[in-house]
Amino acid sequence: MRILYFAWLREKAGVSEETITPPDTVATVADLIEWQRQRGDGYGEAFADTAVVKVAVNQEHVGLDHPISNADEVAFFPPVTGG
Amino acid sequence: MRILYFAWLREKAGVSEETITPPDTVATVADLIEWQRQRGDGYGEAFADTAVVKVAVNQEHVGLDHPISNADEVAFFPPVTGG
Amino acid sequence: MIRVQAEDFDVGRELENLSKGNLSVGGVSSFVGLVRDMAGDQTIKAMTLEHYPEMTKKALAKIEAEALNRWPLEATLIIHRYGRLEPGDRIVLVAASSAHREAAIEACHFLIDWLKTQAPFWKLEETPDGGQWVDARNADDKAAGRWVNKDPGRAE
Amino acid sequence: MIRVQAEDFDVGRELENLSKGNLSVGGVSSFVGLVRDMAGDQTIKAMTLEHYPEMTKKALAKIEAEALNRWPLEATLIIHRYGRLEPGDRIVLVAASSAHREAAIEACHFLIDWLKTQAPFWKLEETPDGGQWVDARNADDKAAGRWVNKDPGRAE
Repeated sequence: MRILYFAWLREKAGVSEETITPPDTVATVADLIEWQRQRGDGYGEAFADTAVVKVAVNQEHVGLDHPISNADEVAFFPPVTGG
Repeated sequence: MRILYFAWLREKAGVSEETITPPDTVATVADLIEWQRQRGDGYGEAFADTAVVKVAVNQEHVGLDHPISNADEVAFFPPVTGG
Repeated sequence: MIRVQAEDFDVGRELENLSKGNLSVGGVSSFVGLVRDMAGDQTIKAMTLEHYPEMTKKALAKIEAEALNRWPLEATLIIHRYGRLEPGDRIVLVAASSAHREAAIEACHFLIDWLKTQAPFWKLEETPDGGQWVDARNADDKAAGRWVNKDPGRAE
Repeated sequence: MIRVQAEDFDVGRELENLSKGNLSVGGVSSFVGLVRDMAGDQTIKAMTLEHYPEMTKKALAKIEAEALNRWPLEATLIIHRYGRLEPGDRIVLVAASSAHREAAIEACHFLIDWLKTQAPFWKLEETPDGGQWVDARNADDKAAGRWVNKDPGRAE
Protein backbone atom coordinates (compact mmCIF):
# COMPACT_ATOMS: atom_id res chain seq x y z
CA MET A 1 0.00 0.00 0.00
CA ARG A 2 1.45 3.32 -1.09
CA ILE A 3 0.98 6.09 1.49
CA LEU A 4 1.50 9.81 0.79
CA TYR A 5 1.59 12.72 3.24
CA PHE A 6 1.22 16.40 2.40
CA ALA A 7 1.74 19.78 4.06
CA TRP A 8 1.99 19.69 7.86
CA LEU A 9 1.00 16.01 7.96
CA ARG A 10 4.13 15.31 5.92
CA GLU A 11 6.20 17.45 8.28
CA LYS A 12 4.82 15.79 11.42
CA ALA A 13 4.98 12.24 10.07
CA GLY A 14 8.52 13.00 8.91
CA VAL A 15 7.96 11.19 5.63
CA SER A 16 6.39 12.18 2.31
CA GLU A 17 5.88 8.74 0.89
CA GLU A 18 6.18 5.13 2.03
CA THR A 19 5.06 1.67 1.00
CA ILE A 20 3.68 -0.44 3.82
CA THR A 21 1.80 -3.70 4.24
CA PRO A 22 -0.61 -3.37 7.16
CA PRO A 23 -2.16 -6.52 8.70
CA ASP A 24 -5.45 -7.88 7.31
CA THR A 25 -7.34 -6.33 10.22
CA VAL A 26 -6.77 -2.91 8.61
CA ALA A 27 -9.81 -2.78 6.34
CA THR A 28 -10.79 0.91 6.29
CA VAL A 29 -9.16 4.32 6.31
CA ALA A 30 -10.03 4.65 10.01
CA ASP A 31 -8.27 1.33 10.72
CA LEU A 32 -5.21 2.51 8.85
CA ILE A 33 -5.06 5.77 10.80
CA GLU A 34 -5.34 3.86 14.07
CA TRP A 35 -2.61 1.45 13.02
CA GLN A 36 -0.35 4.30 11.86
CA ARG A 37 -0.90 6.18 15.08
CA GLN A 38 0.44 3.17 17.02
CA ARG A 39 3.68 3.29 15.03
CA GLY A 40 4.38 6.24 17.34
CA ASP A 41 6.61 9.30 17.07
CA GLY A 42 5.66 11.54 14.19
CA TYR A 43 2.72 9.39 13.19
CA GLY A 44 1.09 9.86 16.56
CA GLU A 45 1.50 13.59 16.19
CA ALA A 46 0.30 13.69 12.59
CA PHE A 47 -2.87 11.79 13.41
CA ALA A 48 -3.48 13.33 16.85
CA ASP A 49 -6.66 15.03 15.66
CA THR A 50 -8.40 13.17 12.83
CA ALA A 51 -10.96 15.96 12.57
CA VAL A 52 -8.39 17.98 10.60
CA VAL A 53 -7.07 15.09 8.49
CA LYS A 54 -8.42 14.62 4.97
CA VAL A 55 -7.96 11.42 3.02
CA ALA A 56 -7.85 10.45 -0.64
CA VAL A 57 -7.83 6.88 -1.87
CA ASN A 58 -6.57 6.51 -5.43
CA GLN A 59 -6.71 10.31 -5.80
CA GLU A 60 -10.37 10.64 -4.81
CA HIS A 61 -11.61 12.34 -1.62
CA VAL A 62 -13.08 9.70 0.70
CA GLY A 63 -14.46 9.37 4.22
CA LEU A 64 -12.90 7.53 7.18
CA ASP A 65 -15.08 4.46 6.59
CA HIS A 66 -13.76 3.97 3.04
CA PRO A 67 -12.38 0.43 2.47
CA ILE A 68 -8.71 0.04 1.50
CA SER A 69 -6.57 -2.73 0.07
CA ASN A 70 -2.85 -3.22 -0.49
CA ALA A 71 -3.16 -2.09 -4.12
CA ASP A 72 -4.43 1.36 -3.12
CA GLU A 73 -2.67 4.69 -3.00
CA VAL A 74 -3.74 6.42 0.21
CA ALA A 75 -2.97 10.12 0.81
CA PHE A 76 -3.28 12.07 4.07
CA PHE A 77 -3.39 15.85 4.11
CA PRO A 78 -4.92 18.87 5.87
CA PRO A 79 -7.94 20.68 4.36
CA VAL A 80 -6.88 22.13 1.00
CA THR A 81 -6.03 25.82 0.65
CA GLY A 82 -5.35 26.41 -3.05
CA GLY A 83 -6.68 29.07 -5.37
CA MET B 1 -34.36 73.52 -24.16
CA ARG B 2 -31.92 71.13 -25.78
CA ILE B 3 -33.53 67.86 -26.94
CA LEU B 4 -31.60 64.74 -27.96
CA TYR B 5 -32.86 61.55 -29.62
CA PHE B 6 -31.07 58.22 -29.77
CA ALA B 7 -31.36 54.89 -31.61
CA TRP B 8 -34.75 54.25 -33.24
CA LEU B 9 -36.28 57.31 -31.58
CA ARG B 10 -33.72 59.37 -33.47
CA GLU B 11 -34.56 57.55 -36.70
CA LYS B 12 -38.32 57.97 -36.25
CA ALA B 13 -38.17 61.59 -35.13
CA GLY B 14 -35.81 62.25 -38.04
CA VAL B 15 -33.58 64.44 -35.91
CA SER B 16 -30.74 63.74 -33.48
CA GLU B 17 -30.67 67.08 -31.69
CA GLU B 18 -32.74 70.27 -31.62
CA THR B 19 -33.21 73.33 -29.45
CA ILE B 20 -36.83 74.28 -28.80
CA THR B 21 -38.78 76.60 -26.54
CA PRO B 22 -42.03 74.90 -25.51
CA PRO B 23 -44.86 77.00 -23.98
CA ASP B 24 -45.02 77.51 -20.21
CA THR B 25 -47.73 74.86 -19.95
CA VAL B 26 -45.06 72.24 -20.62
CA ALA B 27 -43.88 71.63 -17.06
CA THR B 28 -42.98 67.93 -16.97
CA VAL B 29 -41.45 65.28 -19.21
CA ALA B 30 -44.95 63.91 -19.88
CA ASP B 31 -46.10 67.39 -20.99
CA LEU B 32 -43.13 67.66 -23.32
CA ILE B 33 -43.82 64.28 -24.91
CA GLU B 34 -47.47 65.24 -25.46
CA TRP B 35 -46.43 68.56 -26.98
CA GLN B 36 -43.84 66.90 -29.23
CA ARG B 37 -46.33 64.30 -30.35
CA GLN B 38 -48.59 67.09 -31.60
CA ARG B 39 -45.81 68.42 -33.81
CA GLY B 40 -46.78 65.43 -35.96
CA ASP B 41 -44.93 63.32 -38.54
CA GLY B 42 -41.90 61.58 -37.12
CA TYR B 43 -42.55 62.87 -33.62
CA GLY B 44 -45.94 61.20 -33.53
CA GLU B 45 -44.31 57.96 -34.56
CA ALA B 46 -41.38 58.26 -32.17
CA PHE B 47 -43.68 58.85 -29.20
CA ALA B 48 -46.48 56.48 -30.26
CA ASP B 49 -45.83 54.17 -27.31
CA THR B 50 -44.38 55.96 -24.28
CA ALA B 51 -44.03 52.62 -22.49
CA VAL B 52 -40.86 51.99 -24.54
CA VAL B 53 -39.48 55.52 -24.30
CA LYS B 54 -36.84 56.27 -21.66
CA VAL B 55 -35.94 59.80 -20.63
CA ALA B 56 -32.91 61.50 -19.16
CA VAL B 57 -32.89 65.09 -17.91
CA ASN B 58 -29.41 66.58 -17.64
CA GLN B 59 -27.95 63.08 -18.23
CA GLU B 60 -29.84 61.44 -15.38
CA HIS B 61 -32.54 58.80 -15.82
CA VAL B 62 -35.91 60.27 -14.77
CA GLY B 63 -39.60 59.37 -14.78
CA LEU B 64 -42.38 60.95 -16.85
CA ASP B 65 -43.42 63.23 -14.00
CA HIS B 66 -39.99 64.85 -13.74
CA PRO B 67 -40.15 68.68 -13.99
CA ILE B 68 -38.32 70.40 -16.85
CA SER B 69 -37.24 73.93 -17.64
CA ASN B 70 -35.77 75.69 -20.67
CA ALA B 71 -32.23 75.34 -19.29
CA ASP B 72 -32.45 71.53 -19.28
CA GLU B 73 -31.00 68.97 -21.66
CA VAL B 74 -33.67 66.34 -22.28
CA ALA B 75 -32.84 63.04 -24.01
CA PHE B 76 -35.27 60.45 -25.38
CA PHE B 77 -34.18 56.90 -26.13
CA PRO B 78 -35.28 53.25 -26.08
CA PRO B 79 -34.28 50.94 -23.21
CA VAL B 80 -30.48 50.66 -23.22
CA THR B 81 -28.75 47.59 -24.66
CA GLY B 82 -25.04 48.03 -24.03
CA GLY B 83 -22.53 45.68 -22.52
CA MET C 1 -11.35 53.88 -14.00
CA ILE C 2 -13.73 54.47 -16.89
CA ARG C 3 -12.96 54.61 -20.59
CA VAL C 4 -15.39 54.98 -23.50
CA GLN C 5 -13.62 54.55 -26.79
CA ALA C 6 -13.86 53.36 -30.39
CA GLU C 7 -10.54 51.46 -30.21
CA ASP C 8 -9.98 47.94 -28.98
CA PHE C 9 -8.22 47.34 -25.66
CA ASP C 10 -5.57 44.94 -24.34
CA VAL C 11 -7.27 42.74 -21.73
CA GLY C 12 -4.05 41.37 -20.24
CA ARG C 13 -2.51 44.79 -19.75
CA GLU C 14 -5.73 46.28 -18.36
CA LEU C 15 -6.15 43.49 -15.82
CA GLU C 16 -2.51 43.72 -14.83
CA ASN C 17 -3.02 47.41 -14.05
CA LEU C 18 -5.74 46.52 -11.53
CA SER C 19 -3.20 44.94 -9.20
CA LYS C 20 0.12 46.45 -10.28
CA GLY C 21 2.05 47.91 -7.37
CA ASN C 22 -0.73 46.99 -4.92
CA LEU C 23 0.30 43.93 -2.92
CA SER C 24 -2.96 43.84 -0.98
CA VAL C 25 -4.85 42.63 -4.06
CA GLY C 26 -5.73 38.96 -3.68
CA GLY C 27 -8.04 38.62 -6.66
CA VAL C 28 -9.00 40.26 -9.94
CA SER C 29 -12.35 39.35 -11.45
CA SER C 30 -13.30 40.37 -14.97
CA PHE C 31 -15.90 40.03 -17.70
CA VAL C 32 -15.29 40.63 -21.40
CA GLY C 33 -18.31 41.00 -23.72
CA LEU C 34 -17.90 40.08 -27.38
CA VAL C 35 -19.94 40.48 -30.57
CA ARG C 36 -21.57 37.18 -31.58
CA ASP C 37 -22.31 36.18 -35.17
CA MET C 38 -25.89 35.18 -34.36
CA ALA C 39 -28.82 36.86 -32.62
CA GLY C 40 -31.62 34.37 -32.15
CA ASP C 41 -31.74 32.65 -35.56
CA GLN C 42 -30.37 35.59 -37.53
CA THR C 43 -26.79 35.99 -38.70
CA ILE C 44 -25.11 39.23 -37.71
CA LYS C 45 -22.58 40.73 -40.09
CA ALA C 46 -21.70 43.60 -37.76
CA MET C 47 -23.21 45.90 -35.18
CA THR C 48 -22.96 49.60 -34.53
CA LEU C 49 -22.94 50.84 -30.95
CA GLU C 50 -24.47 54.27 -30.52
CA HIS C 51 -24.21 56.08 -27.22
CA TYR C 52 -24.94 59.36 -25.46
CA PRO C 53 -21.45 60.57 -24.61
CA GLU C 54 -22.28 63.25 -22.01
CA MET C 55 -24.45 60.77 -20.14
CA THR C 56 -22.34 57.64 -20.63
CA LYS C 57 -19.47 58.83 -18.49
CA LYS C 58 -21.84 60.08 -15.79
CA ALA C 59 -23.76 56.79 -15.74
CA LEU C 60 -20.62 54.65 -15.67
CA ALA C 61 -19.06 56.80 -12.94
CA LYS C 62 -22.20 56.29 -10.87
CA ILE C 63 -22.12 52.51 -11.38
CA GLU C 64 -18.44 52.41 -10.45
CA ALA C 65 -18.99 54.57 -7.35
CA GLU C 66 -21.82 52.29 -6.27
CA ALA C 67 -19.57 49.21 -6.56
CA LEU C 68 -16.79 50.91 -4.59
CA ASN C 69 -19.35 51.80 -1.96
CA ARG C 70 -20.79 48.31 -1.64
CA TRP C 71 -17.63 46.19 -1.64
CA PRO C 72 -14.12 46.57 -0.19
CA LEU C 73 -12.37 46.99 -3.56
CA GLU C 74 -8.85 48.05 -4.46
CA ALA C 75 -9.74 49.13 -8.00
CA THR C 76 -12.44 48.90 -10.66
CA LEU C 77 -12.38 49.26 -14.42
CA ILE C 78 -15.03 49.77 -17.07
CA ILE C 79 -14.06 50.04 -20.74
CA HIS C 80 -16.89 50.25 -23.28
CA ARG C 81 -16.47 50.65 -27.02
CA TYR C 82 -18.75 52.41 -29.49
CA GLY C 83 -18.94 52.48 -33.29
CA ARG C 84 -19.01 49.59 -35.75
CA LEU C 85 -17.89 46.19 -34.46
CA GLU C 86 -17.78 42.78 -36.10
CA PRO C 87 -18.36 39.28 -34.68
CA GLY C 88 -15.48 38.32 -32.41
CA ASP C 89 -14.72 41.96 -31.54
CA ARG C 90 -14.57 42.96 -27.89
CA ILE C 91 -17.35 45.34 -26.77
CA VAL C 92 -16.82 45.79 -23.07
CA LEU C 93 -14.48 44.95 -20.21
CA VAL C 94 -15.45 45.28 -16.57
CA ALA C 95 -13.15 44.26 -13.75
CA ALA C 96 -12.69 44.62 -10.02
CA SER C 97 -9.78 43.86 -7.72
CA SER C 98 -9.93 43.27 -4.00
CA ALA C 99 -8.11 41.67 -1.12
CA HIS C 100 -11.01 39.23 -1.05
CA ARG C 101 -12.17 36.89 -3.81
CA GLU C 102 -15.90 37.21 -3.10
CA ALA C 103 -15.82 41.01 -3.19
CA ALA C 104 -13.99 41.06 -6.54
CA ILE C 105 -16.32 38.50 -8.11
CA GLU C 106 -19.57 40.01 -6.85
CA ALA C 107 -18.55 43.56 -7.73
CA CYS C 108 -17.61 42.52 -11.26
CA HIS C 109 -20.96 40.77 -11.67
CA PHE C 110 -22.73 43.87 -10.37
CA LEU C 111 -20.80 46.17 -12.73
CA ILE C 112 -21.83 44.31 -15.87
CA ASP C 113 -25.44 43.80 -14.73
CA TRP C 114 -25.93 47.47 -13.93
CA LEU C 115 -24.07 48.67 -16.98
CA LYS C 116 -26.50 46.65 -19.13
CA THR C 117 -29.51 48.51 -17.75
CA GLN C 118 -28.10 51.93 -16.79
CA ALA C 119 -25.51 52.96 -19.37
CA PRO C 120 -26.91 54.71 -22.48
CA PHE C 121 -25.71 52.40 -25.27
CA TRP C 122 -27.79 51.01 -28.12
CA LYS C 123 -26.94 48.31 -30.63
CA LEU C 124 -27.91 48.33 -34.29
CA GLU C 125 -27.32 44.90 -35.82
CA GLU C 126 -26.64 44.38 -39.52
CA THR C 127 -28.71 41.34 -40.50
CA PRO C 128 -29.60 39.88 -43.93
CA ASP C 129 -32.94 41.73 -43.50
CA GLY C 130 -31.24 45.07 -42.88
CA GLY C 131 -30.47 47.10 -39.77
CA GLN C 132 -32.21 45.99 -36.59
CA TRP C 133 -32.15 47.71 -33.19
CA VAL C 134 -31.50 45.23 -30.41
CA ASP C 135 -34.38 45.02 -27.94
CA ALA C 136 -33.68 45.38 -24.25
CA ARG C 137 -33.92 42.00 -22.58
CA ASN C 138 -36.21 41.44 -19.62
CA ALA C 139 -33.51 39.11 -18.34
CA ASP C 140 -31.17 42.09 -18.03
CA ASP C 141 -33.63 44.04 -15.89
CA LYS C 142 -34.05 40.98 -13.72
CA ALA C 143 -30.28 40.53 -13.41
CA ALA C 144 -29.82 44.17 -12.41
CA GLY C 145 -32.79 43.97 -10.03
CA ARG C 146 -31.06 41.24 -8.09
CA TRP C 147 -28.54 43.76 -6.79
CA VAL C 148 -31.32 46.02 -5.58
CA ASN C 149 -32.95 43.15 -3.73
CA LYS C 150 -29.65 42.18 -2.13
CA ASP C 151 -29.52 45.50 -0.36
CA PRO C 152 -33.12 46.55 0.18
CA GLY C 153 -32.17 49.63 2.16
CA ARG C 154 -30.74 51.23 -0.94
CA ALA C 155 -33.48 50.82 -3.53
CA GLU C 156 -32.42 52.67 -6.68
CA MET D 1 -8.43 23.05 -20.40
CA ILE D 2 -6.34 22.40 -17.30
CA ARG D 3 -2.74 23.33 -16.63
CA VAL D 4 -0.74 22.87 -13.43
CA GLN D 5 2.63 24.51 -13.69
CA ALA D 6 5.44 26.32 -11.88
CA GLU D 7 5.68 29.05 -14.53
CA ASP D 8 3.64 32.24 -14.73
CA PHE D 9 0.98 32.62 -17.45
CA ASP D 10 -0.15 35.36 -19.81
CA VAL D 11 -3.69 36.32 -18.78
CA GLY D 12 -4.50 38.26 -21.95
CA ARG D 13 -3.43 35.47 -24.26
CA GLU D 14 -5.17 32.79 -22.21
CA LEU D 15 -8.47 34.69 -22.18
CA GLU D 16 -8.19 35.40 -25.88
CA ASN D 17 -7.90 31.66 -26.52
CA LEU D 18 -11.26 31.08 -24.82
CA SER D 19 -13.10 32.84 -27.64
CA LYS D 20 -10.64 32.72 -30.55
CA GLY D 21 -12.24 31.33 -33.69
CA ASN D 22 -15.57 30.81 -31.92
CA LEU D 23 -18.01 33.53 -32.93
CA SER D 24 -20.78 32.17 -30.72
CA VAL D 25 -18.94 33.37 -27.59
CA GLY D 26 -20.68 36.42 -26.14
CA GLY D 27 -18.80 36.65 -22.87
CA VAL D 28 -15.62 35.54 -21.13
CA SER D 29 -15.55 35.66 -17.34
CA SER D 30 -12.35 35.19 -15.38
CA PHE D 31 -10.78 35.28 -11.96
CA VAL D 32 -7.06 35.71 -11.22
CA GLY D 33 -5.79 34.93 -7.72
CA LEU D 34 -2.64 36.70 -6.52
CA VAL D 35 -0.26 36.40 -3.57
CA ARG D 36 -0.86 39.15 -1.01
CA ASP D 37 1.83 40.63 1.22
CA MET D 38 -0.29 40.28 4.35
CA ALA D 39 -2.22 37.45 6.02
CA GLY D 40 -4.26 38.80 8.89
CA ASP D 41 -1.75 41.10 10.64
CA GLN D 42 1.35 39.21 9.52
CA THR D 43 3.61 40.19 6.64
CA ILE D 44 4.23 37.51 4.05
CA LYS D 45 7.61 37.41 2.35
CA ALA D 46 6.66 34.53 0.07
CA MET D 47 4.60 31.37 -0.03
CA THR D 48 5.24 27.89 -1.30
CA LEU D 49 2.41 25.98 -2.92
CA GLU D 50 2.64 22.23 -2.43
CA HIS D 51 0.32 19.90 -4.30
CA TYR D 52 -0.45 16.25 -5.01
CA PRO D 53 0.21 16.04 -8.73
CA GLU D 54 -1.55 12.73 -9.52
CA MET D 55 -4.66 13.96 -7.75
CA THR D 56 -4.58 17.61 -8.79
CA LYS D 57 -5.26 16.92 -12.45
CA LYS D 58 -8.01 14.47 -11.60
CA ALA D 59 -9.67 16.89 -9.19
CA LEU D 60 -9.46 19.83 -11.58
CA ALA D 61 -10.78 17.73 -14.47
CA LYS D 62 -13.76 16.78 -12.32
CA ILE D 63 -14.45 20.41 -11.39
CA GLU D 64 -14.21 21.45 -15.03
CA ALA D 65 -16.49 18.61 -16.17
CA GLU D 66 -19.02 19.61 -13.52
CA ALA D 67 -19.05 23.22 -14.78
CA LEU D 68 -19.47 22.09 -18.40
CA ASN D 69 -22.32 19.89 -17.28
CA ARG D 70 -24.14 22.61 -15.35
CA TRP D 71 -23.86 25.57 -17.74
CA PRO D 72 -23.98 25.99 -21.54
CA LEU D 73 -20.30 26.86 -21.93
CA GLU D 74 -18.09 27.18 -24.98
CA ALA D 75 -14.83 26.68 -23.09
CA THR D 76 -13.32 26.61 -19.61
CA LEU D 77 -9.80 27.11 -18.33
CA ILE D 78 -8.05 26.41 -15.05
CA ILE D 79 -4.37 27.24 -14.61
CA HIS D 80 -2.86 26.72 -11.16
CA ARG D 81 0.76 27.29 -10.21
CA TYR D 82 2.84 25.49 -7.61
CA GLY D 83 6.23 26.20 -6.02
CA ARG D 84 7.53 29.38 -4.41
CA LEU D 85 5.65 32.59 -5.18
CA GLU D 86 6.09 36.14 -3.92
CA PRO D 87 3.55 38.89 -3.17
CA GLY D 88 2.07 40.17 -6.43
CA ASP D 89 2.64 36.86 -8.23
CA ARG D 90 -0.28 35.17 -9.95
CA ILE D 91 -1.39 31.87 -8.36
CA VAL D 92 -4.43 30.81 -10.33
CA LEU D 93 -6.56 31.70 -13.34
CA VAL D 94 -10.03 30.31 -13.89
CA ALA D 95 -12.20 31.36 -16.81
CA ALA D 96 -15.31 30.36 -18.71
CA SER D 97 -16.74 31.49 -22.03
CA SER D 98 -20.33 31.18 -23.16
CA ALA D 99 -22.89 32.61 -25.55
CA HIS D 100 -24.57 33.95 -22.43
CA ARG D 101 -23.16 36.33 -19.85
CA GLU D 102 -24.82 34.75 -16.82
CA ALA D 103 -23.52 31.26 -17.68
CA ALA D 104 -19.95 32.51 -18.08
CA ILE D 105 -20.03 34.49 -14.83
CA GLU D 106 -21.67 31.80 -12.70
CA ALA D 107 -19.47 29.03 -14.07
CA CYS D 108 -16.32 31.06 -13.36
CA HIS D 109 -17.50 31.72 -9.82
CA PHE D 110 -18.25 28.02 -9.37
CA LEU D 111 -14.82 27.00 -10.72
CA ILE D 112 -12.89 29.07 -8.20
CA ASP D 113 -15.16 28.19 -5.27
CA TRP D 114 -14.88 24.46 -5.93
CA LEU D 115 -11.20 24.59 -6.70
CA LYS D 116 -10.63 26.17 -3.28
CA THR D 117 -12.19 23.22 -1.46
CA GLN D 118 -11.56 20.29 -3.83
CA ALA D 119 -8.14 20.69 -5.41
CA PRO D 120 -5.21 19.33 -3.35
CA PHE D 121 -3.06 22.44 -2.89
CA TRP D 122 -1.55 23.70 0.34
CA LYS D 123 0.12 27.01 1.09
CA LEU D 124 3.13 27.49 3.34
CA GLU D 125 3.62 31.15 4.12
CA GLU D 126 7.00 32.66 5.02
CA THR D 127 6.31 35.05 7.90
CA PRO D 128 8.69 36.86 10.29
CA ASP D 129 7.88 34.03 12.77
CA GLY D 130 8.86 31.33 10.27
CA GLY D 131 6.92 29.01 7.97
CA GLN D 132 3.18 28.81 8.60
CA TRP D 133 0.69 26.51 6.90
CA VAL D 134 -2.40 28.39 5.79
CA ASP D 135 -5.55 27.18 7.52
CA ALA D 136 -8.55 26.25 5.39
CA ARG D 137 -11.19 28.94 5.73
CA ASN D 138 -14.73 28.11 6.79
CA ALA D 139 -15.79 30.82 4.35
CA ASP D 140 -14.42 28.71 1.51
CA ASP D 141 -16.48 25.70 2.50
CA LYS D 142 -19.52 27.91 2.72
CA ALA D 143 -18.81 29.42 -0.69
CA ALA D 144 -18.43 25.99 -2.26
CA GLY D 145 -21.52 24.73 -0.43
CA ARG D 146 -23.61 27.37 -2.15
CA TRP D 147 -23.22 25.51 -5.44
CA VAL D 148 -24.38 22.28 -3.85
CA ASN D 149 -27.46 23.99 -2.47
CA LYS D 150 -28.27 25.45 -5.87
CA ASP D 151 -28.67 21.98 -7.25
CA PRO D 152 -29.79 19.81 -4.37
CA GLY D 153 -30.23 16.72 -6.53
CA ARG D 154 -26.49 16.47 -7.03
CA ALA D 155 -25.05 16.65 -3.52
CA GLU D 156 -21.31 16.03 -3.74
